[in-house]
Amino acid sequence: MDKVMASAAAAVADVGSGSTVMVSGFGPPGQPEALVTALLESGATDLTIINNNAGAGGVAISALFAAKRVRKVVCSFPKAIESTIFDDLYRAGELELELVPQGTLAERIRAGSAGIPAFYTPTGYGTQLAEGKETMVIDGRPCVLERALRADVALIRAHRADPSGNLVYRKTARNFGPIMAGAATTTVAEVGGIVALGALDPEHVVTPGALVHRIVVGADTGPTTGAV
Amino acid sequence: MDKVMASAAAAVADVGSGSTVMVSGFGPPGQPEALVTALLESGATDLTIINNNAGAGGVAISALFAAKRVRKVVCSFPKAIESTIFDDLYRAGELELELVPQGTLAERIRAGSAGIPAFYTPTGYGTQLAEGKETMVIDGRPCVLERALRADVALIRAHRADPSGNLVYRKTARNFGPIMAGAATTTVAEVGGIVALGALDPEHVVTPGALVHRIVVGADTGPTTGAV
Amino acid sequence: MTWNRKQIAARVAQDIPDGAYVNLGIGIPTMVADHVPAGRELVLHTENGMLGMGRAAAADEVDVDLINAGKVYVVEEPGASYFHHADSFALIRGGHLSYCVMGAYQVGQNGDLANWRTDDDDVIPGVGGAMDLAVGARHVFVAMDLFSRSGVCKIVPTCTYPLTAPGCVERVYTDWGVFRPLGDHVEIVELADGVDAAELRARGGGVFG
Amino acid sequence: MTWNRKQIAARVAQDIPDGAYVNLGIGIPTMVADHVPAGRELVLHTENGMLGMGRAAAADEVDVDLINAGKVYVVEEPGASYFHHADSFALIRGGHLSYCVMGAYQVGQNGDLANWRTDDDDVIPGVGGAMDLAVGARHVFVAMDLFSRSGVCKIVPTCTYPLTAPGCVERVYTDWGVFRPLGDHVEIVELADGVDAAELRARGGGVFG
Repeated sequence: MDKVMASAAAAVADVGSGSTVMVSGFGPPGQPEALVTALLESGATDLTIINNNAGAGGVAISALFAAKRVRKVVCSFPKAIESTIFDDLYRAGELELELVPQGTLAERIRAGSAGIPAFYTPTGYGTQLAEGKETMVIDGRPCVLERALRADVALIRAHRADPSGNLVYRKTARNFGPIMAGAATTTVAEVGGIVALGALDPEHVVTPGALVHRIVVGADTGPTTGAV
Repeated sequence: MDKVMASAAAAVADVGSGSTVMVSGFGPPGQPEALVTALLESGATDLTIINNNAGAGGVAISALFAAKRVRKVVCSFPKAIESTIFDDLYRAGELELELVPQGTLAERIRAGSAGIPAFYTPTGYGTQLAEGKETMVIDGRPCVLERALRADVALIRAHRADPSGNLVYRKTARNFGPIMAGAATTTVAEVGGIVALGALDPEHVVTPGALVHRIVVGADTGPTTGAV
Repeated sequence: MTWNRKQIAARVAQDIPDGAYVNLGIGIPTMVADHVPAGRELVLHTENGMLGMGRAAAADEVDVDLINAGKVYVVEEPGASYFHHADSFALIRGGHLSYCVMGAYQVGQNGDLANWRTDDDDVIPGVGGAMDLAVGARHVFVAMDLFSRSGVCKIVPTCTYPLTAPGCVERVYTDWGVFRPLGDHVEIVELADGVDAAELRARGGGVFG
Repeated sequence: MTWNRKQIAARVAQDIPDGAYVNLGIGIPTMVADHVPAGRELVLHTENGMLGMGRAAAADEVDVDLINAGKVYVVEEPGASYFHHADSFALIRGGHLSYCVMGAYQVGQNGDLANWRTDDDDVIPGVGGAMDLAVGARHVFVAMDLFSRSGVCKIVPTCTYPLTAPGCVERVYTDWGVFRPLGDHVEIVELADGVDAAELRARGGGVFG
């Protein structure tokens, strides 16, 4: 089984306009720059982007916003110190924003991959962000019902892959990659390098290959610690 | 921070009668034999045990059942080919059984550690095991509401620990350990050996030390693969 | 001539495509792994936390920490990975396994599956991961003998045993042939050579039309 | 004399016991790490997937894949670990962090916390992990200047800004001293040397009794 594709362009060629796209990353670490650049170049538009920072920290994703390819953003923190692209579009009414507490965002994505359609959390109860949501008091604690998030495609970044899609990550670049893997119909992983099947220690694999459909080689960010 | 205790007896000394106790393991791999033996020797009784197999595969946990220390079992598969202890007690009406589908059991335990008080799952809908439970149709799929499981103490088995409680596991002995860690007021890890702080690669730690309160050295089951 | 257990397993294996992620239950389903056609690669999942499970371990290969869900010592395939129980069932429930193959006590003509307890109250019930697999795997296959030891057809108009999951079974592979539950009846996909379709219909309580 | 930011951070650090797992927000909270009393060890958590976070990285120590939640390059402490975002917030929500220290726009006398948006609709709202930390950490401390730039007391009878979480704040560490929300009023735990309690009460809108 070899899931490695020749180019980022080929890996995102079937992402149509109107798609919902998960993009990993928290700040610069974990941004799949080559994949998002390819998505921009593909011309796909009217996209819904699920990403913690609405582009802060990622050069390519900011360009996607600037090119007005994004209709809606689901994120926890759209503010970017270094950029006013999001702010300008939002104020102009050209972007819809669904603001989600960061832990709820992560858990909703994890639920999407794990086949859990909804869960209760105390986070957000009694706040603006829970308005209109179902609530239940569980063991004396008021909670909010939150739905799983799924996407058409998840673009994630990892450190190394084997050809079957087993992934390992690097430091805080791990962030949303392992939970977005499998939360979309198609999961595409951009990695710093490919290793042979069997070269990853089965104990150290973070994302098993069953969750990854396509692999693309992008820039390498640094050395591997310990065994690969 | 050094969480290593002198003995298994000391690590379970405060587990009182009437406690709810999670015990890791699926078949023999992952059974914390030294801890369960110490629990038996402590004399604690009237226990509720949360364990996938109700003792199948673990010598010590079977002895706990045989000594009539268990009032209730929460598990997915109480049948043991090699033992009739559970069967005899159950038929005699001396044991209460809460049967839970294995994936729901794992997710309820994970929810207990993750602060998710309840979740919906399609598993079990329309079956005996969902009778009396709340249901909801989500995106056209009927689901059952399941509650988080928590315990007074979790007795888990890992391969190596550092003194701060970071854990790595070994092959399929990982099973319930990482999700029971943190799903109880007190988490006690039995390991095959202690390594120095800093000796575990931060990328390879499976259970971070924040989820582990006490460490005990038990038998070693085999060598470590890759970096420690 | 009805098919033997190996032939049933081989027939299942024919219908699982290259690159599939597969969970195999105990009994005939386990034997599917030994009959994968040449050139096809399946990746095996075991509920207790592994993808890339290999064959049963020889005596000198046994690792006490490496078993499958049937508690049999196994070996690793290249590209294997280990994960905890919640992640293992996230793979199942999240639809990331293409196929699971299970045994059954009864299959309804509507695809209902009953494979975790009978009506014998003397048997201690145990469900394991059957309910999760039945709702989670993208394709649920059953492999079993068509008739019970007492000669009763196990594909039934309506399951009388407690359900594992409603309407989940896509195909049933048996010693008599391959069947597909369609709701109001069961389609005969293929019969074992020399099996008598009339006898099948007569013994099938009307489910085969 | 009111306390400066370093003194506020040092006062917070005094109240966090040895062995605590701690999440520190941006601003004064971050400075708590630099004022831990000798002989005490705190393990720092950062939302973006790390326990055992160390200090800010020197120029020659920067690793492009290692930042904290404030997007500052940091280093690893011995015993560190990395995990994904859902596991990171499982630590928070599951009550496995002993303390979190955050800034605030307003704290209610009932412990309500408002620190993610004001009533200025021109500012794009962003919540980050504040709501998760406020309901999840076992002890929620706020560290801030007591008065806004325009001189308005930020400990208030009732929060007028949108809430982050109701009733979660245990203590408030400020340039004027340390305070404890008790519901119908706020207890003065300690005042900075030479601060005038009468002036504090006069400017506090009744919350300090």
